[in-house]
Order: sequence, then structure tokens, then C-alpha cells
Amino acid sequence: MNWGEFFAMNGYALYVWGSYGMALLIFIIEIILVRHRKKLAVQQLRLLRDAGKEE
Amino acid sequence: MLEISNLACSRGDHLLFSELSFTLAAGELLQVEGVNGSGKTSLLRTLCGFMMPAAGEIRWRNQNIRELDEAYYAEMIYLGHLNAIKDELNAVENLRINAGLAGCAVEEKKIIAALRRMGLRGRETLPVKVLSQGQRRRVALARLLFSNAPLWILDEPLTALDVSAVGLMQELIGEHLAHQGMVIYTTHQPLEVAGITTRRLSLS
Amino acid sequence: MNRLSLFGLLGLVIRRDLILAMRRRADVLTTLIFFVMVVSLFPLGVGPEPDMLRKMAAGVVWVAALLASMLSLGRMFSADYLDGTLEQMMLVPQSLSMLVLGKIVAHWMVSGLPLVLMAPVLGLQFDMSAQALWILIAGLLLGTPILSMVGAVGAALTLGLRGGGVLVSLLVLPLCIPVLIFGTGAVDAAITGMSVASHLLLLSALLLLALVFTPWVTAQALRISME
Amino acid sequence: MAINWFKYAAPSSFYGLIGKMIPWFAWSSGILFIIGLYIGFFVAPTDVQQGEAYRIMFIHVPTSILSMFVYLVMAGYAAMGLIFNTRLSSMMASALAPTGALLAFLSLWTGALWGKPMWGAWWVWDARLTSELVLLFLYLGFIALQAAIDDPRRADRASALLAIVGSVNVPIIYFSVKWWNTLHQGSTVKFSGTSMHVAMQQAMYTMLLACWLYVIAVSLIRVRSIILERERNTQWVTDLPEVTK
Repeated sequence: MNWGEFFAMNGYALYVWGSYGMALLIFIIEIILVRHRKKLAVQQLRLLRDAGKEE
Repeated sequence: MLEISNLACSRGDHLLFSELSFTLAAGELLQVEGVNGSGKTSLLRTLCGFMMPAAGEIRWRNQNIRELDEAYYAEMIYLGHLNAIKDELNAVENLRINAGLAGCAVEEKKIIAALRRMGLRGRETLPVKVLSQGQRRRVALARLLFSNAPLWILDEPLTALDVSAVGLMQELIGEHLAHQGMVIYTTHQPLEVAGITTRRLSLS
Repeated sequence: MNRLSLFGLLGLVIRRDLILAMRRRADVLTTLIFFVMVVSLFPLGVGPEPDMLRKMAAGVVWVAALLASMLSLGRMFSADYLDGTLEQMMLVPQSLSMLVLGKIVAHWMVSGLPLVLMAPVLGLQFDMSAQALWILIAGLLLGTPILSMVGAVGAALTLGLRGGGVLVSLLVLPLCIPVLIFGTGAVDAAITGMSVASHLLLLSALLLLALVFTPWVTAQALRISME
Repeated sequence: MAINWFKYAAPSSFYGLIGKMIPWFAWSSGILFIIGLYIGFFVAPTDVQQGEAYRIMFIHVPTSILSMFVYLVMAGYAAMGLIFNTRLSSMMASALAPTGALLAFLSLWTGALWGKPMWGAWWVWDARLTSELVLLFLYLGFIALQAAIDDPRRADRASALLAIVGSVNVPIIYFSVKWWNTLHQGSTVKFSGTSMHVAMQQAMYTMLLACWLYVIAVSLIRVRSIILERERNTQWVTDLPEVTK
């Protein structure tokens, strides 16, 4: 089997790769977002702790 | 009798007060004190069952008010910051509806007598819209006159009232206590009832 | 003093809300005018061919009724919330669910019933047949109370929130889809000569279901929102 | 039984426990995705009727199934939080909502891309597609209501009530849409009724499992952030190693 043929998906490339591409994109964006949110939460906690120390 | 044990209250994730315990027996007057934001209104709202306590319980006649629910509401009357009167209605209509919601039908004669006692003679059938702030408060307070609930919970009852109305309130509270009623209230103005020692509860 | 019965409470609340609505007649009229306008705009958008208009009449009237009822939902609890009456309502010694039912009934009489009464006139604009008109009215009579009931849940949940008006539509409109489907389905069935009964029976079943559950759910939602 | 299950219901112990579990879910999900895609693209044969386009199924079906399943789980957690007043279950519900909405969106997107070559249109008012759209609206309503309420406790309780009302409505909506659809279209385009090839089934179930594990991993990471945000005034949060270092 050759790769060009594989990616062409027998003429359905747009539909098949459009589906999987969007799924991949959404999964990656979601992973980045949840990790970013976690980082922000920890950062805010550190800020609160540092503000508490100076009091 | 109202019993509060180990009550804690929070607003958002901020703890207002905790470990609060007191009892209120028939014929007693309790004033809740505290600086702004110390949770006076929240305490009263918790006593009304609007807010769930973060801990502890409130008992009325030895039963938790959560279980009593509607039976408890029949025995208490609450007056909040807001007057709960409708601008579009006149004083008589307002009071008739308020009494109806509190569970009893009251004759028109009694309502008019109550309004007159509150110093609103001649304004019984004016739309509330045209009354002043103090007069509206008087309409709201008139509800106390024909309620037969033993427990009064009053949040800042004296706001916008003039000297004569404050005197009238003291008289009303005195009568209520003499009939084995109980009153719990918050205020920023002094409120003295002849022959009764006011108990004080301060939230800090 | 005599204690009020449950139905006494229901009557009192309905009467109260109707009096209040009558003293603020402009609000009621605005909803009705909105409904008439939306329906009248459709022919201007899609063209005046009678065949097409006849076909889409039921759908247009129903969608407009749905939008108009969303418009009036904000009023159901917010005025009482702002002036403190709602606090007193939470303290009724009978049943909060019954009181809520009273408010729903009053809301329907003020904002749903006028739409039902107006529908025949609008149906004529779309050249509907008499039989289809009757079915449309029957469907609206059964369906608009459901809109008020489901709407009450949304209105109670969004009480006092910023942008509550738009939010309530977002929450309530998806839940109203079955009503829309059966209401318009009945008229379609009448036009194509099929049995109408099943659609109307299903609408009645939905009405019954909503009548049993939504007052209680709304009461719970109010308790959550008042905290 | 001596195991104290409630120990893990406290946010502090749950936080540590899921911290250890997340990598396992994440890695097994990744591996299963690779296996599933391999079977789906290299082992499973070309479909006789649909050609290569049917391979969209391996992502479309898992996201569709999970979007509905996640809604039910979310409503279940929310109801638990409402009834038993357990903070953690409400946090789980709000952690699942965004993932559920994204799954519903993916299901619609892949459905449209599958529909175009098969039905000749990006969108048809098919009962399943329409219900999926309504489901997306329900998710968005849940998220919007939660975002509009500032007090987290009220937000939890209000959105829980909405989720319960929504989940009661989902079957009613589904059947009404289905009924409406059969009335209006007479005969809908249906997928070939032939039984699926074994490899196709294997690919689909592997992808379903992979997506499921992905959902668990992502929502657990999200619930950890939510715990930190909500419990920021407690001592155990301030003592966490990632905060103190």
C-alpha cells in the first residue's frame, strides 16, 4: 500500500481527515486549557501564601 | 422556645461566625449587635430558613426547623430590609395580601384600624407609590399588629422611622412580649422597652 | 382569624398577580404586540405565496409564541424578588409549590392566554382553513401553559443574575422543543387529513407531567436562588 | 469491611489520590488511541457501500455515545451534590460539563462530515443529529448558568437542578424529534444494515474505551484545579508540595 493512496482515502480525504483532525485539535486544545487552568490555580495559591507571609 | 446550638454561617467561602449558641424563651427580647458585615442579616436569614447553616442547628419547640418547615413558618413573622409592599397597590390591599400569604384572612376593618394606629390615617387607600420612605416602613410594620405569630424576627425595623414611630415600635414590642411573645432584632438605633431588659448578642 | 386553605392560597395569589398585571397593562400589551409583529414579519421575509404561507403558518405562530413567552418570563419573579415580597412568599405556612402554581397560572392568563386568543386573527393572515385554525388553538391552549411552567423553572434559577433575560431563553428553549413539535404536528396532521388526536393527547400528557413536577421544582429553584 | 470509603470523599484525600491516577488514565488512553486507529485504518477492510468514508465512524460513534453518557454521569454527580450536599460531587459535575460539550460538538462535526458524502448534505434533520444538537444546547445552558452565578454553592445547586430537569427531558426530546422526523421525511437515509466486520467492531470499541479514558483523565485534571480554586482558604491546600515549593 502506498502512503499517497492512504491519505487520499479514495476521494474521501476531506471528510475523514477533517473529522480526525478536528478531534485531534479539540483534544489538544482541551489538554492545554486544563493544564493552564491548573497552573493558574497553583500560581494564585502561591500569591495568596506570599501575601500572607508579609503581613 | 427558640434554641440555637453551635451555629455557623458562611457567605461564599467566607466564614461569618461559628459556634454560636443561645436560646430565646417566651417574653424575651434579643438584640443582635455587630459591625457591618459581621453577619447580623445572615443570622436572621438563617433563622428564617432562607440560608442553610454551615454547621449546627436551629430548634423551635425542640424540633429542627428544617423538619418543621411550614409548621414553623406559621409561628414566625419576618421583616427584612425590604418592605415587601407593592407600589401599585394601596396600603389596605398590600396588607390584605400579606396577611393572606402569612396564612390568614383578615377583615378590612382590622387592617384599617392597624394602619391608623401606625399613624397612617387618611392614607389607607392611596397607592403606596406616593407615600414617603418612613410611611412605607410603617405600612410594612403594620403587619405585626394583626399577626398572632409568637416569634418576631426584625431586621433593622427602625430604618427611616421618625421619633414618634420609634416610640410606637417600642410600645408594640412591649405588648408582644407581655403576651409571651419573643422578639429578635438588629438595629443601629437604641431601642428600649419599659420593664424589659434587652439581652444582647454580639457577633464579631 | 381563619386559616387559609391550599386553594384559598392559590386563589389569593392568582388574584394578586392579576391585579398587579392590570395595573401594569403596558407590559402585557408589549408581549402581545411582539407576538403579532414577529408573525407578521414572516410573510415579508419569505414572500406572499398563499400555498407556502398556509404550510408554514402553524410553525410560525408556534415559534413566535415560544419567543413571546420567553420575553415575559423575566417578570414572573423578578419584581417580587426586588421588593422583598418573594422573601415573604418563601415563608408561607401552606405550600410554596402551591403558591408557585398560582403565580404560573396568573402568568399564563396574562401572557399565554392573550396569544391563544390572538392566534386566529394571525391564522387568517396566513390563509389557514377553519379546521386547521381550531386545531392550532387547541394545541396552543394545551401547550402555552407548559411553556409558562417550564419557563418558571428557568426564571427561578436565573433570579437576580446579570443578563438573566438571555440566559433564561438559553436554558428554557431546548426544553420546549417537544411542545413545539406536537403543537405544529397537530396542525400538519389536520391539513393532511391524518388523526389529530394522538398529537393533542401527547400534548395533554406533557401538560399533566409538567403540572405535577414543575411547581415543586420551581419552588426548590427559588429556595436555591434566595439563599 | 474496614475500608473507609468516605475518606476519599474529602477533597484533600481525593486530590492526592487522583493525582496518582491521572497518568495511568492518560497513558492508557493514548496507547488505546494508537491501537484503535491502527486497527481502524490498517486492519479494518473498506466498506462495500460507503467506501473509505465509513472510517469516520471510529471517532463519530464514540464521541456521540460518550456525549450522552457524560451528560447522565454529570447529572448524577450534580444530583448527588444537591441531595447529600457533598461538595466533591458538585465539583465533578462542573468538571465534566466542558468535556461533554466538546464531545457533543465533535459528534456534530464528524456527523456532518460523514453526512456530506453519504447523504449529500452537511446537515439533515435526522432524529439523532437533532437530538445531539439539543444535547449541546443543554450542555451550554448548564455551563452558562454556572458561569453566571458568583456564589459557587448556589451555582452548584442551581445547575444541578437544571441538569436533573434536562436529563428527564432528554428522552422526551429524543422521542418527539424521532416522531417528528418520521412524520416529515417518510423514509430517512439509513446506514447499511449489514453486520459489521469483526475488525470494525474491534476498532470502534477500542476507540470508545480510549475516548472514555481520555474523558476521565481530562476531567480529573480539571476537577483538581476546581478543588484548588474552591478550597484556597484551607490549610491543606496551602501545605501542598506544589504550592510550597
